[in-house]
Amino acid sequence: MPLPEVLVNIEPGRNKLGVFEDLRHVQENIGYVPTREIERIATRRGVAVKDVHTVASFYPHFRLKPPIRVDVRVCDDMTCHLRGAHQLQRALARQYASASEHVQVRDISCVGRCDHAPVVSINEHYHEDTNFRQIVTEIDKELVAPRVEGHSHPPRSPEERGIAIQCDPYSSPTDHYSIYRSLLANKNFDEALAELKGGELRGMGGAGFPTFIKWEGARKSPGDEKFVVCNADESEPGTIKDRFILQYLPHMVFEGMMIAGAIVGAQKGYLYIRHEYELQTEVLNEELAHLREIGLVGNNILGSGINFDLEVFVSPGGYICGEETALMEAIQGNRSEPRNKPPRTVNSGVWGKPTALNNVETFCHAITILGRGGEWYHNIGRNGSPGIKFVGVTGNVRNPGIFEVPMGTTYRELVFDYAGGPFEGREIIGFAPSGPSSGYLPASLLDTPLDWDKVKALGSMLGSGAVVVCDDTSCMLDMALVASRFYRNESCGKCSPCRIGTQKLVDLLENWTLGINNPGDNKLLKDLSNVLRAASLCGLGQIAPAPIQSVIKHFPELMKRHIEDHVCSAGICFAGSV
Amino acid sequence: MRIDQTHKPWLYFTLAAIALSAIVFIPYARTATQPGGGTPIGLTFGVLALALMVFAALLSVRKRFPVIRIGRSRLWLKAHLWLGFLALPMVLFHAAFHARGLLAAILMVLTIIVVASGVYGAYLQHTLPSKMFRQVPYETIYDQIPVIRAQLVTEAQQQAFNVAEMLAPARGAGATVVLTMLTVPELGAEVAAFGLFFDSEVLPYLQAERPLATRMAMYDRTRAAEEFDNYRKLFPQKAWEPITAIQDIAEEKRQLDHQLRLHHFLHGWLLMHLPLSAALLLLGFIHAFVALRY
Amino acid sequence: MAHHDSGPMTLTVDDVEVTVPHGTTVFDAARLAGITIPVLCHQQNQTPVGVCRICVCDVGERALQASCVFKAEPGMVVKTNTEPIQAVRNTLYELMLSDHPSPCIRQQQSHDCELETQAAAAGVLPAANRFKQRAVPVMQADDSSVAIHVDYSACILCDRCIRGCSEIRHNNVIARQGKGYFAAIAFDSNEPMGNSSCVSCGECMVSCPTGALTNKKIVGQSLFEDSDGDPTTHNKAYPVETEELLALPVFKGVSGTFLELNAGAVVKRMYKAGEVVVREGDNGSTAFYILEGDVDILIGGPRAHVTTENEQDGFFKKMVSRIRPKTQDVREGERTTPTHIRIDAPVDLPYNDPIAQLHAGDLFGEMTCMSFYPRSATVRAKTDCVMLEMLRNVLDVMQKNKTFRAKLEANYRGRALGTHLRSVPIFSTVSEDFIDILRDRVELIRFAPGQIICQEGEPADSFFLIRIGFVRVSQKRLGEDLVLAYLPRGGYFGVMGLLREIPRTATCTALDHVEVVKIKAPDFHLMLDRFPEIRLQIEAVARQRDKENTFQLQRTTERQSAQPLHQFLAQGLMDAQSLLILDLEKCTRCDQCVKACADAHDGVTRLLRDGVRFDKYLVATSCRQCRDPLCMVGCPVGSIRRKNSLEVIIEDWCVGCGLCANNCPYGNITIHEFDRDGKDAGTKGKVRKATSCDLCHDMKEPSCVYACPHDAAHRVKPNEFFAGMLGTNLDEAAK
Amino acid sequence: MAIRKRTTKSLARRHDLDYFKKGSDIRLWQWRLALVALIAAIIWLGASAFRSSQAFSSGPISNAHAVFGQKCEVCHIPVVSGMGWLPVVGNRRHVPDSACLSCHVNTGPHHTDLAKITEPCSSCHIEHIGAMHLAATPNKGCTECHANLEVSHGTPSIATHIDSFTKGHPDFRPLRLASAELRTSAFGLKFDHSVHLKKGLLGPVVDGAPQGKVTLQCASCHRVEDARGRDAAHSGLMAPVKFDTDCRSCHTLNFDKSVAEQAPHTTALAALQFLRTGVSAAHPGDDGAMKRAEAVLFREKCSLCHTVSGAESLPRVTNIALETPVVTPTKQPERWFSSAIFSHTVHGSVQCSECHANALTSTSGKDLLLPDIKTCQRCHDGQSRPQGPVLQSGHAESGCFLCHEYHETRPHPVAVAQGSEPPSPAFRLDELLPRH
Repeated sequence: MPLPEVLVNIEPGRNKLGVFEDLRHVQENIGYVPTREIERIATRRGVAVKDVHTVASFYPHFRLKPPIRVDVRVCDDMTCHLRGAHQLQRALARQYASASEHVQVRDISCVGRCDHAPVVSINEHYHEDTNFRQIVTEIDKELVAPRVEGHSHPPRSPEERGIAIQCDPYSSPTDHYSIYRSLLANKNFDEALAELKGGELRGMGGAGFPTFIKWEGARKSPGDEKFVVCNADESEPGTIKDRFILQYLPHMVFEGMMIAGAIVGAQKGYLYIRHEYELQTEVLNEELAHLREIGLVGNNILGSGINFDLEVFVSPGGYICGEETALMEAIQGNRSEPRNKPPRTVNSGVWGKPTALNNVETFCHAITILGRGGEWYHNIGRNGSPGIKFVGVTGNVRNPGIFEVPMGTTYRELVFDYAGGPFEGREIIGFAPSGPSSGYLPASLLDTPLDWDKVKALGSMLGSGAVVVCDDTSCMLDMALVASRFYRNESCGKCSPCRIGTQKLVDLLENWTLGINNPGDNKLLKDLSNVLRAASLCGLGQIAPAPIQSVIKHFPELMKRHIEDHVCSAGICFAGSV
Repeated sequence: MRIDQTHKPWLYFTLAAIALSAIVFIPYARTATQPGGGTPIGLTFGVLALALMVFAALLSVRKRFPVIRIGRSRLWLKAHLWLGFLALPMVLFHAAFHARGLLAAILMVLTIIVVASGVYGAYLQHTLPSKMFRQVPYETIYDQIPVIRAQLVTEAQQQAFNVAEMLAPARGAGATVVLTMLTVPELGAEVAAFGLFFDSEVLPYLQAERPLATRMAMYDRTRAAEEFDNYRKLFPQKAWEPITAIQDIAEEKRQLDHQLRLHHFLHGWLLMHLPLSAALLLLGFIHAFVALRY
Repeated sequence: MAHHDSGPMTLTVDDVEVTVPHGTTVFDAARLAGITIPVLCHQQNQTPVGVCRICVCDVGERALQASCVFKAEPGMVVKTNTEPIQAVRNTLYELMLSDHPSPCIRQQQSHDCELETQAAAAGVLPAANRFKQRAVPVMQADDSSVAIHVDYSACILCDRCIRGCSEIRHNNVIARQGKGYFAAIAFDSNEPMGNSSCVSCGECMVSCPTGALTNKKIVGQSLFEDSDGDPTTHNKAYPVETEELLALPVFKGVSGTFLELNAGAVVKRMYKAGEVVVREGDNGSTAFYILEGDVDILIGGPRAHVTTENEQDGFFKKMVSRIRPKTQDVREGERTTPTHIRIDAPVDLPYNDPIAQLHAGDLFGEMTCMSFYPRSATVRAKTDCVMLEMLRNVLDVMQKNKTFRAKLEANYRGRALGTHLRSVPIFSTVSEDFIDILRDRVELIRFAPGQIICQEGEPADSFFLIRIGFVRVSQKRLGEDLVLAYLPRGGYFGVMGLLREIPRTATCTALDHVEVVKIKAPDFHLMLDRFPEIRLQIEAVARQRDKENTFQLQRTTERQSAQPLHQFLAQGLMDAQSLLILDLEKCTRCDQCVKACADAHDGVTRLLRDGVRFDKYLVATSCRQCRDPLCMVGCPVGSIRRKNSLEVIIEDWCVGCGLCANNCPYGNITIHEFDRDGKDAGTKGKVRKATSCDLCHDMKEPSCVYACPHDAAHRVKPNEFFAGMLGTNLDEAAK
Repeated sequence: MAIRKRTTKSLARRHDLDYFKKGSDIRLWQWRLALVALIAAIIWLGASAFRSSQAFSSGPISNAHAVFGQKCEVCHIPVVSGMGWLPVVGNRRHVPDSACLSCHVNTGPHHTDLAKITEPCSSCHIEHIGAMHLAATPNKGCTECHANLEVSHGTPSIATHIDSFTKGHPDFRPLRLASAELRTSAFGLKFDHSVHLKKGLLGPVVDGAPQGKVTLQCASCHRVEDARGRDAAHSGLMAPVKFDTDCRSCHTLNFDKSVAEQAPHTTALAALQFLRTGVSAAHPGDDGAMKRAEAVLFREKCSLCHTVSGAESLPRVTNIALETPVVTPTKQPERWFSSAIFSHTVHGSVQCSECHANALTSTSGKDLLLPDIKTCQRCHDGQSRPQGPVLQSGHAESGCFLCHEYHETRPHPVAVAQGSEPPSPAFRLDELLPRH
């Protein structure tokens, strides 16, 4: 189905709004995005060809070449790596080496299904908890007859799943959005902000920045046009909580956004969701349709004179889109490259307008606070840590999954009590509190509680609550390399330190795992880390050296054995298996 | 031209013509007081003979203008072959087997030689092409043989250089040096020997003209093969390729020499046939002219 | 910073206090304080982007900030050059240098690669780099643009070219592509630069700090120098001032710096009326732009063609037949005879009287200049003329100029479209008014070598006529590309998809600089509706192509057959339609065939009695009339083509470039020198023309066969002739 | 050995495309040798032409011209004077009459007055056909006219349709035209061949004593001698029979016993005078003796053969003296054929009687003993052609040239008295024949 020749109703200066839809449309119809379609899109939008191409080529989601018959992509990031994805990928590659014109086996960055590791994507259908035999069967099926039906339909509500969620203040779906209704009725925005402040609600995306400050900033920022953005581009390995929330608590997310919109005075809310979350997108769109139905979005909502519209913006993909300014660039139809800051997003966000951007969980918890009260929220935490947190525990544990836990819960409790502890006969040697960006902590620090400041004090971070557990079958140096690879893969390439540095870091670590090390390597690593941390444009680059630095810091013995003795107790390095 | 089935009609025609002439000639020779060129029948034979000769000579002219569409060349050649042959009995009948006068005698002898050389040539052209086909697979255009030979010399020199290059001790720097050192032992003396062999045996042979070349060692195929085999044994396998190539070049040269020889046979008889034909034709015309004039 | 509105503010940069207006960046503030912060990605005339991070400074934030974008704030204390900052910068230089060829092209040319000089100044030397070098280059160097060389490995992604292209020149060609370590700059949708919409203004090249974008100076060639030695161009070359050029509309929007860099690549020349500017068949490397005056453009009359007169059966009747030259090559059995010869100028020459005029504002010699093809026609000044002669980098600038391009297109539409369209047999009946309709609807599109014009499997949306260049038509079969045809200028494609409303059945790729006329599907269908006979013809052609394609496919599968056929196949004999074979058991090597050939063809032979043997036959070196004639690939003037009866013939306007001879895998095409004739006669020198066996197509039988006295030479259809020997007739089998 | 790749292209690329224009050495040598052969042939021709013209001679020349053997230009007059040394082309093909006339100064009259055309010499006298008599011209030269004769004026005096000797040639004129009267008047002698050819004739008597019997042969009287006794081999004519040499030995002219001398056989008057002188001396005054003697001589002796006027009237009267004896002289033609040549010499091997058979039986002096044409045609039967070799013995040449002359260059030896010579009785027979 060809695209219409001319794009009508282009908002001035926003030609590229919706460019992804165009690209996606083409890809769905043709299977990829040929050059001529890029040209057509450019013509249609009145922009230069390069502007469309630069975007299309940036996102791995868009194929610029005709697709191969069976595109097998194996996630080999932290959790999946721990669960043998690497061996799986190698086995698959070997299996289909002779059929390379039909089957291609390659990497994919974490798709947010870490609780079901390993995950393999076959022609963009995700196969979870899978193994070699299953994948081979699937590939063979695909070779014979390409599958057409959509994804499966797992349970969508917590009831179906049979779990209770503490943070949801509503007892029944009929009560949903009552907080927003009352807020609109009362227009007591300052009170609401105060409530949030009282609940000490922090940004749950990882930075832990107090939410009310952000909202207040955006609220105070001059301008008539403002935006609320929900960052549901959950792409960090191990991070799966947003998926859970989006799937089971969409109403809370939307309501949080609506409230934020009301507070900051925004007219438009974007829920920026990664495209791999197909089910969640569906759920959200259903919920959004419901909202429209009941008239809670649109102009002059409930006669309050407030206009607010919501949009589920499906990300074209990439970890970097989780960076707030990069995300905004993506919304604007650009390459998802972070902006130089300042200006801050609260002052100049989407389209340069004041924007309140928060994590899914943040919006969700905002409703919790507003529904149950800031005090309830504050007190539910333990050990002096306020609030609750959704935490995903994955890796070498028996029951990986997402857990809603009070803050202050120790990691040991999480790992052993919630997630069932390590496998039989295995011993935990380390863990990452929040995926790669937090670096790795040794098992000895398992007793650390979930607390923003306490974890930070260890040189790590609470982050998004993506706990990845490594047992003694894994090698921490290898894990650091895996994390570095992830950053290398996901670097946007805008600034030179990150673009080049992440690759050089991977090169260096690969050498180490191969047993090649030079006397100056430590200095080199130090310099490199320094450059990445100090000179990178955004958090991605700045955090990129964290994994290896934490391993060096917390696992000196292991590093010594690797560097000096070329011995890997887990038997992963030096054997060429990495 | 291969004498094959297609020549049958011509053969029959020729035989018939001879028979017919004989039928005319014999009674005439028996009755006439003095059978010879001057008599009407003798004159007729003479004129016929001359006409046939002229026709035969026209082939040469025909060949000058191969494109003109006046009958296929092969038709012409067949005609030349058989009608030219027919000229001989005609001449004999004309002269009634006697030659009166020096000129007539010369003419008669010339005719016999020319026809005989023609028959010999036809025989050669019947047999030699297939011989050449079998014996000279590397055949090329005869006229270009000197050129090709020069090219062969260059090529051989290049190959010889390649041999030396491949076996030369490693030079320069880098990993390749190490690899080379590992795989190739020092073969300085052998390379030098091969160089000497090449310069003293192969190259002169490649450059030599045919008569000289036949006296060279390389002319002997088996001996050359032995020599090359010896050198191959001296060197590692990777150097075999250029050596074999040189051997092949020598073989090509050998074949070219052979081709020269065969070609000279194939066309050498023309050196007799053609000039004598020319002389024959000239004298024949003078003979006819003088005889008819006075 | 809306709340700090305006007014001066004071800050401290490296212990220097400086007062600057609001909104000033730290970089500028430092500059005002007399402190130079090293930077790579920033230029004063461009918006700062802060990507190279060399200019990072300590502004008291958690991380270092890029000073070029960081706005100064009152009371700010900035450190620009502390030891940690230096360390960061040095490591950054080291990182960049690790993937950067040292010295890069710019450094080699003018020693001003900013990265290398800055790094060297900071004491970072390429040799001491500690990082592993990039294993696979992000992209291969791009040499497609005639003006600018692109070396991706030298690129540090500073975005200066991008801004130069978009912000300064508003050409919007360059952007980034890809992400992360594999990001690179791209032209349009990652086209080779030469294929892109780049107008060669040179701004990017001027902006580039490294050797990534460098001026392709045409080495050793300056138009000032070569005018002395060459007696044919005795005209003095006058230098053209940059300002003068920039004043011309065709050079509007070009970087002056760039033009100055290429000062020797464009000169002005004056020609007196009657003077020959370029001559057919000559080699050259320049194009001409007519500033004033008119010129005649012509080619030597078509070479004589021979035919047999009075050819009749019977010996004596044959005696009187003779071969005479013809003025025009009328070939029986062809639907149409050529009416126009396409040349390297915006006009077509009528076949019978090949002469035309060009006027001020016209450009000619593009192909010669771009692809070094010999001149396809002679140009003679009609009135006194002033011309710009230029090398290909300057020509490229002109060609890419949008207004000039539009004018060229208009010229084409006005002058040549009609003749061009009608020269395609199936459109010969299209009426004038319809061509008028088409005139405004067709598009002229250029493709660079290797570019895909249309892809198999894509929806068919247009019909293409080849205006210039060569197109390969291939199909994907059994995982390999199967070449179906090579289309020369005047060829057309895209019919089948449109006619049957199916996706493209084949991939068409430009083999050199191709220019096609694109007729969109609606117009095409309109034409078919208006002229039903065209539909019939196209359908016939489509069927024919279908059949050929099937045949091709079947043959490829047979290529792998068993031993007896091996030699036959290895020698490619099955690809031949007609072989000249000499029975070596009959042949006496008398060379009559060669002489006959030479006699029949102006004294040059088109056959060589050497080659590879098959069985007892010598397959002589003479055109085989291949089914897949590689020789046709890329003929710059489109003079080699197939007759309807599939023999390969070379038309008279061959310029003797030798491409077909090189392409022929069997060495069957040779280049010979001929004396000039026709309108061009009398001028000195010779013309080179490619020759190949034409089967003596005007006569009943090839001369070589006719002249063989030994019944050894035969022209045979190999598959039929050798069918007995091979045990199968490949042709039959194919059917 | 597939080391070195041989493809059509690699093979073709080795060659110079114009090689065939440079020519092949063999071909070159062919032409060179051809040229050499041609030059050799020409040189040989030229050299032999200068050395002897034999090379160009279309045949051996006649004996008569053998003296010119090497000098073609004598007859083949140079085209441009001085260029005669140039063989073949330097000289005229046709020999002009002037060339012949330079030697053959007096060719005698052609019968130009009658002939409509006068052919050049060479039209009849064909050279280079061997050592033949040049005069032996082919019949064609004659029959051209005589096969169907027309004369410029008057009527033809000869047969008009003569194709050859055997065809259309009339019988010899004397045989055709001579009457008996003519014959009598012509010869005037009483002679009996048959008597004379009888065996055992008395023979001469010397002093009254017969010397023995004799048998006469033809040649006893007929000899190929001309009138003056010269050998007439050249002409081949029979000399007239003479009394003194052929007859007197038997037929003595003694007239008196006492006078030993015989009377001369010249004229009757001379004989009478001699008689009177002799008798008067022996018998002075004896008139009777005188008369007896006169009667013996004239009445017996002379009138035996001759007609003596008066003697006939009184044949036996011996004692009556004749007053003046008148003896009619005899005539013998020197040539019998007026326009033809006959040579007895040539026919020497033939017996006289083979042709003159009737001479054996002839009894009268009036008999014309000339053989007729049929006699000739027995041998001259037309089987052999002029210039041709004798095919078989027995067939003699029959060409016109054999008997007839075109030029009449040789005057017929009609006796003309010269000086003191007595006039010869010889005459041409045709003088007696009727004129047309």
